[in-house]
Amino acid sequence: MSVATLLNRLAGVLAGFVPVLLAGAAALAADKPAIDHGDTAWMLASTALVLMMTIPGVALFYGGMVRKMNVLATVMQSFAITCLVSVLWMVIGYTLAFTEGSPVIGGLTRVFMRGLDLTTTSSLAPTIPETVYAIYQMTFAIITCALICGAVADRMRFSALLLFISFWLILVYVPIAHWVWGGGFLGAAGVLDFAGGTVVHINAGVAGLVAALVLGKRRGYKVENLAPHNLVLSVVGASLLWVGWFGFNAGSAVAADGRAGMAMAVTQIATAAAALAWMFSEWMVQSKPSVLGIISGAVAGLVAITPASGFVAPGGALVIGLVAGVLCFWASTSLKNALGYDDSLDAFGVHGIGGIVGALLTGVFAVAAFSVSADSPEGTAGLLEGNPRQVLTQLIGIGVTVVYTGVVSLILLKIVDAILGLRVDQETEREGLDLRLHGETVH
Amino acid sequence: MSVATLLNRLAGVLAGFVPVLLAGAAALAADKPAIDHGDTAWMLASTALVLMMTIPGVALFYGGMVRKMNVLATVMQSFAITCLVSVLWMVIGYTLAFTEGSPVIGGLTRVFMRGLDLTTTSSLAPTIPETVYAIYQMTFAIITCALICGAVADRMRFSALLLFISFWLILVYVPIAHWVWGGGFLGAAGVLDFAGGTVVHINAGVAGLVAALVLGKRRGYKVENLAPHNLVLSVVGASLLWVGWFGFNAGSAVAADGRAGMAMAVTQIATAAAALAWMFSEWMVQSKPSVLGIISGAVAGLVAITPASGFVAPGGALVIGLVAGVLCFWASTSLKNALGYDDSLDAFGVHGIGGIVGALLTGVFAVAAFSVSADSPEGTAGLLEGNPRQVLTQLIGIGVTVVYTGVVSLILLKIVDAILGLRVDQETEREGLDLRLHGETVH
Amino acid sequence: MSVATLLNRLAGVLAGFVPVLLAGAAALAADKPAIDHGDTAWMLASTALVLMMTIPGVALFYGGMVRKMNVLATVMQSFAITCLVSVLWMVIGYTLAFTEGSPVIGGLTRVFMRGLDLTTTSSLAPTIPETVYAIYQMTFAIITCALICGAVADRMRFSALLLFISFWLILVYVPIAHWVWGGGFLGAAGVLDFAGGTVVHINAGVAGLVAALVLGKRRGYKVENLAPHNLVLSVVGASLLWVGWFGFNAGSAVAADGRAGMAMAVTQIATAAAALAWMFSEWMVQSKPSVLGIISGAVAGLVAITPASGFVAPGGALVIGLVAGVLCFWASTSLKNALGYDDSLDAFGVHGIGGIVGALLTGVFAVAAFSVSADSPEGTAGLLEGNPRQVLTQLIGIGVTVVYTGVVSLILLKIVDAILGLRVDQETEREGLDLRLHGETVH
Amino acid sequence: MKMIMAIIKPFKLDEVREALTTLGIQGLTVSEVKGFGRQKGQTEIYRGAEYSVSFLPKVKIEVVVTDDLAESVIEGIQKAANTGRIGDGKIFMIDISAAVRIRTGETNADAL
Amino acid sequence: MKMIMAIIKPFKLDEVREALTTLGIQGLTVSEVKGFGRQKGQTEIYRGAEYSVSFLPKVKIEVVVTDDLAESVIEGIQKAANTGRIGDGKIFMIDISAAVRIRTGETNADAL
Amino acid sequence: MKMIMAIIKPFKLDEVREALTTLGIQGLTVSEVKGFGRQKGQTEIYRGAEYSVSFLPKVKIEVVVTDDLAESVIEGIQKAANTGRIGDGKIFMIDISAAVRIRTGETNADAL
Ligand SMILES: Nc1ncnc2c1ncn2[C@@H]1O[C@H](COP(=O)(O)OP(=O)(O)O)[C@@H](O)[C@H]1O
Ligand SMILES: Nc1ncnc2c1ncn2[C@@H]1O[C@H](COP(=O)(O)OP(=O)(O)O)[C@@H](O)[C@H]1O
Ligand SMILES: Nc1ncnc2c1ncn2[C@@H]1O[C@H](COP(=O)(O)OP(=O)(O)O)[C@@H](O)[C@H]1O
Repeated sequence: MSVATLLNRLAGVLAGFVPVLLAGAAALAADKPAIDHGDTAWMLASTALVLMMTIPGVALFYGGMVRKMNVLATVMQSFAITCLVSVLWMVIGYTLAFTEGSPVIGGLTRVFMRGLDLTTTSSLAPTIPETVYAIYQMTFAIITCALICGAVADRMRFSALLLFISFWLILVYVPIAHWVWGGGFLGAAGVLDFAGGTVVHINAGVAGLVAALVLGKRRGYKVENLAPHNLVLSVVGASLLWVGWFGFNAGSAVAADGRAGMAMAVTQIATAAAALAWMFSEWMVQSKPSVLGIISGAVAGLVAITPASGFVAPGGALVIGLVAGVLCFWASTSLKNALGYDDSLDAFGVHGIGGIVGALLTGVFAVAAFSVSADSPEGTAGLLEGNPRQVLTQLIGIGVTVVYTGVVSLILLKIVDAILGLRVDQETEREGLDLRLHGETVH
Repeated sequence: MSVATLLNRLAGVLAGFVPVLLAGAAALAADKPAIDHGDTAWMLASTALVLMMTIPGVALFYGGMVRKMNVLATVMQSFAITCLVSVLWMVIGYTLAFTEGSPVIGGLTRVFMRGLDLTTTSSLAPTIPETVYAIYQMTFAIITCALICGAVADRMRFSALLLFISFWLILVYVPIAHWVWGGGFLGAAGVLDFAGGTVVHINAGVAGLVAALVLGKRRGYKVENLAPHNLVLSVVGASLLWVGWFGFNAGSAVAADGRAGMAMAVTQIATAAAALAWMFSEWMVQSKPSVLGIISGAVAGLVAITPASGFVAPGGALVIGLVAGVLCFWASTSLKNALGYDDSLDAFGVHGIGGIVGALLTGVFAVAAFSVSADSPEGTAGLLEGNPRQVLTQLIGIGVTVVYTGVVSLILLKIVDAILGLRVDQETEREGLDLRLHGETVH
Repeated sequence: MSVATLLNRLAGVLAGFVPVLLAGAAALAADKPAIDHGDTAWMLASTALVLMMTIPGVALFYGGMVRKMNVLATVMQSFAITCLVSVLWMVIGYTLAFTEGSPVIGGLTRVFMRGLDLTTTSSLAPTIPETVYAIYQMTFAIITCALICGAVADRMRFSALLLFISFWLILVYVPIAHWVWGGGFLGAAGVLDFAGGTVVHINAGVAGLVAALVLGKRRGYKVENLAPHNLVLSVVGASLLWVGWFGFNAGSAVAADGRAGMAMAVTQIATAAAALAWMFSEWMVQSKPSVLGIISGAVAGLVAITPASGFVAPGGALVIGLVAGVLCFWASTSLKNALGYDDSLDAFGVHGIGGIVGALLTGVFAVAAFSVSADSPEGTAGLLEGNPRQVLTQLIGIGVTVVYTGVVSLILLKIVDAILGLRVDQETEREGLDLRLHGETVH
Repeated sequence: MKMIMAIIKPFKLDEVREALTTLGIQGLTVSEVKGFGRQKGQTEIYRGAEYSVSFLPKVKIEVVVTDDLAESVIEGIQKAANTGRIGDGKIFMIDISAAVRIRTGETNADAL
Repeated sequence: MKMIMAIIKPFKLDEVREALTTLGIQGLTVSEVKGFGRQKGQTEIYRGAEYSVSFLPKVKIEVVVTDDLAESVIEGIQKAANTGRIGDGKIFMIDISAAVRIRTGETNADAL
Repeated sequence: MKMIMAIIKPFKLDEVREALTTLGIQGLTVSEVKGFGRQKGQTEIYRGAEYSVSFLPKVKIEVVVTDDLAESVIEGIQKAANTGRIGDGKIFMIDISAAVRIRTGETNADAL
């Protein structure tokens, strides 16, 4: 080693020491981690982006796929869930999911979001205000609940939906979020879920499937024309989902750093690949590339890359996208018809299947270098980097989630059915939910 | 006090001194405050968000509520106002509102936005480029003017609207913005208005009410079916308003810091609470929860939390939201019918009333600790923290604004009526503004 | 000079030295430029904004202007191009455009975006992760391709479009982007194009014109009613284009700094001015101000300010906007009719002409102080600052682009025509592309 | 029985319906149509392409009544829909040779 | 020839079309209409303004058939469209004095 | 008087209207309809659910004329709307026993 190199290194070490010293001193001075304005800027923007995914994103994506007489009722579901979940999250959801507690559930220190001031931070997001972290996570809870509506479109009572979602948020979403992200046992077991493949998509997809089965098929299913009334709305919805998903995935880095950048890059690549995969599959099988197909494929890609973003590289993303596009196409067309359930807008076919594909392939393509941190100095490798056990770990995460959400959702649906009745009456289903439930129509 | 603690404190003080020294030195070196890239990132994004509130936000929110034959004319109003106000703001509005002048009006140093280069900052926003601050404030002027259109929908001449808005911007909006935010007498008097409850919403709401009274009722009011033609558009508009409002309220911190985070959190909570309050009120009173109701409630909540965001905590926000939801529901249904004016899309019922509710309750729930600054080392407390005078101060702010905008708007309307005529002719109102005023139709 | 001043200066110099030292040391320590979280936050947000310009921006802007039977096919074009270009960009486009190579084309180091990790940066954007830069540039490639569709609406085969765009991206867009921005010969020659007046708009506009000529006129042109079916969609599209354009222009500063702020300010001013200019021109010439007119004017202004943003001051922006509004109005109405080509949605009239106006006027209004950098310590002045040669340089940039894209687009179209046929058959054009090409309809 | 088919201005629909209700009419059917007539439309110009909008929005009412009511129905519509301005529309009378109520199978006068 | 005009509930359209197809009918024309009748609509309330929605969405079918088929067509529609609930709709029969197929110029029975 | 009711392909509307104008017709009424006929629609498939789109968009023209004009109107429409391809549509003729112009109260031939 030459003297120059040596000096260079030495200078590096010394220089490296200066900021450490300053930072250390600052930490002493303030007795808490400093808020980074760059990180905060990105997380404020991300929160806006994720909110936009539900309203108007999911509202339009779903609203365009139903018959005209149900379009207002469908967008109403997303909008009302946004409001309801926001309040419940503020009251009790956030504290149970994201404050210190047991491996099973969080604590009660933030009931009604009390105790927050302008400088509070959470240990889960040390460089941004805790207010931002709490609202950012709120938008995840919102969209998860809104996604379920796709499975029950055209036939569920509005009051029953609100009651079900209230229970479901607290009893299903909150615990699972805690298990994976809030210091719970799944996170501790090494389950990788960067932005919510398990917590959000498998969870919502399976709950939707159960709800579709409990509610039964739509009147006229396979007999009458139930074609989407205006796919332009759905295209707008899918587009805003895509755009907003940058906040979802890159925002899950909780910083405006290289990991956020990588998460955004793989999101874009997987989404595009899945959309093309669905489009070309359909083009081959059904002779025409449909608009509903390509946007469904895009959403499938977004779903599948969600757990993997932040862990995989562009090449892995390309494969994840292609696989998700083909499998979700198959699930939403062949599998659904073969099994005969009526998941109206394919909440399970896209989010359930897409989430499972993504969660598994995260275990395959994870790049250890991307998840290096103080706590985990070597990062978590996937199968391709020689760690086949990660696939197993992912399977455990999937399994626990599927069983828990499946069973509890079923129980909750039965309870709500007993209290209010889940399904609208025949006249309402025939004349449209818009007029009967909300007293309004699109003219 | 143990020696350790003592040393600890000492270290803290010393360490705290280092950045101060560096910052001081840097300030000396550059002879002006440094631009913070994190703050700038958030303010650039906020500007985009607030612009989105008007186009397409307000455009769609209002456009969906009119009859089909007037939808293009309605969205045209928002779009044209965006363009008109942008140019007038650049020419004369910004300098009169936000540069140093008297307590009544600003100066002329920034006519045509001259004198700005890449490093210029404003003393009102020292950590971001002045260009960003000027355009950010431009988007506030734009939306305030656009909101007025809700009151005059379906019957005002396009040319008259443009002329009225040109006058109104310079003679009403600009002075009030200066009074409250630009160094004028209301701000000096201690009126709290974080993001524009007074400057934007009360101002626009009252101007709208006056305009509705001067114009008179729509032809066919209470006789023909004037039902909204497509509430899906309004849902999209309300959703984008909500999303964009993060830029409006959290952006009003003019930094990506803890205050921006708190402003975002309370915005989300109050909005959701108001939407639910309106929805459940309507459900009880009119037996159905309508889509128009819940989105109106959300906007009412956004309006009411606007002056309070940055001053209140989550608990206060919840109450503000609930109160605003109920009162604006009452104002837009019962009060309007009782008084008999035809404020077509409830610019006054939602923005005027919501703004007054919010401005008053800011005086009740303000948390002193949130407004601590170099100029105000103790912050401003509200009634609940033992400062009943703040409510009075708020009342003064409301009173001055209501009287000023009411009187001047009336005079301006009369002048424009004399020059151009305010109202379209009968044929135009019957056959639709789209075709008659703009030569276009939605097919 | 007083002693105080002297000391002051000295302190400044010394203080200025501290960060330099630290930064230098840090650079030594890390051996690469540091990622700035503020800049990264803004570029992540900008990428989302530019993606939103295409989906749903351009999709809706164009979708609202066609007949109802073609609306799905039109939005499908934007969506499918987004997916296709994303994958091709990841595979080969990015590396050829933006990595080091010759003055004519880039290298192959980033094929399949390989070699990126969480800390990689590009020399073209040293303060943000290279992943972000690559995806940000991807969104530019996407929208450029999507803009071309305006010229061929209502009559091009979907398969032919996909094939043509695949070729065109690699053989036309990628080289031109490299020439101007990626280290190629046009950038080296001093051509100013801040955000893509040449690379994006002239390029797409001319390619569109060529495609319109090769395809021939729409059936029923000038005979049947080809009026836009729903301009509300187009207003939403134009609005989202405007909002997203902040990411396009201010994002092209690749930093959240004063230059980004200035770029945003001039964008807003020029856009508003152009919209008003088109509106008033039309009002005078055709007696009514149309919605299609004002939104077209806004887009014309956005296009024209694109190359100039980052180089010109507010005053220059106002003039650029006014000129672009009038000239694009003339091109899209009189010129098109005089020459008799059928550029369905005026891709050339708005983007081609607007881009040329903007590129030229950049050479007139460029303020040298805004482009000062380490490489160019004096910046680049325009004609008004006494540098008439810059106008010539701009002309060269325009000329090279027009000729290259014109010739290669023509060749590619002929090749695709030979392989697949460019135009749909008569029945498809009569009954609508939605049903025939995609098997779907808007009900 | 007669079917009275009336083409009227859209904003007159509610008034006409009320007029018919006072005559004892219990049912009618309405469609949105476009009318071409003496009343001239505007010209729509989109980016230099002119389309004369020869078609204006109208509403078509179809109401089937017994022969004895036909006269007064026509009169009622004519009065209620009249504004005295060009484009007010037309009323036509058509013979109906049978009528059935789907719900009950009742026929002719009973079906109305 | 007769034109059978039926006003039915929208969701019955597919069933009616199939019923007519089994009768050998090769063509018919459908429009979206709004019906006012014994079946009462809901009240829509928008921000305190009440609009009684007296008009409900219906579908109108027009099918021209030779005289001999008219009876069975009416019967077919009545059966297929019947739900037994109020608002099921009506069927009317109108004389047609000529018919032409545009493509070929064939007339009357040949044109159907 | 006769009502000529024609079902045509949508893009033929302008040509037909011009043809009628040259015959001196001063008014007509147009509706958007969906047609079921020999011309077969496409199949729409949405996520595995197939809907055969048996209904194609058509335009219905209703024009009331005096008896002497009826023949030439039918002929005019038939020529203008003809493309020679399947799905061109039909023309039907119906007797009209009375006509009123709402604006003036004029009746029958004067009302047209
Ligand atoms: N001969 C006709 N056949 C069918 N509809 C007609 C006829 N003439 C007019 N109409 C309808 O009546 C409407 C009004 O007719 P128009 O000539 O404009 O005014 P007016 O009713 O005052 O004479 C037209 O828009 C058209 O819908
Ligand atoms: N006299 C009539 N003329 C034309 N259409 C009618 C008439 N009466 C009823 N209709 C149509 O039939 C529909 C159903 O009629 P309604 O009285 O509601 O129930 P029902 O068919 O069970 O008696 C109405 O909505 C309307 O469209
Ligand atoms: N018997 C009928 N009654 C009413 N409308 C009919 C009838 N037959 C056909 N039509 C209308 O005419 C249109 C064209 O008919 P079709 O059989 O497809 O082709 P063509 O007119 O060439 O024979 C149909 O879409 C339908 O709207």
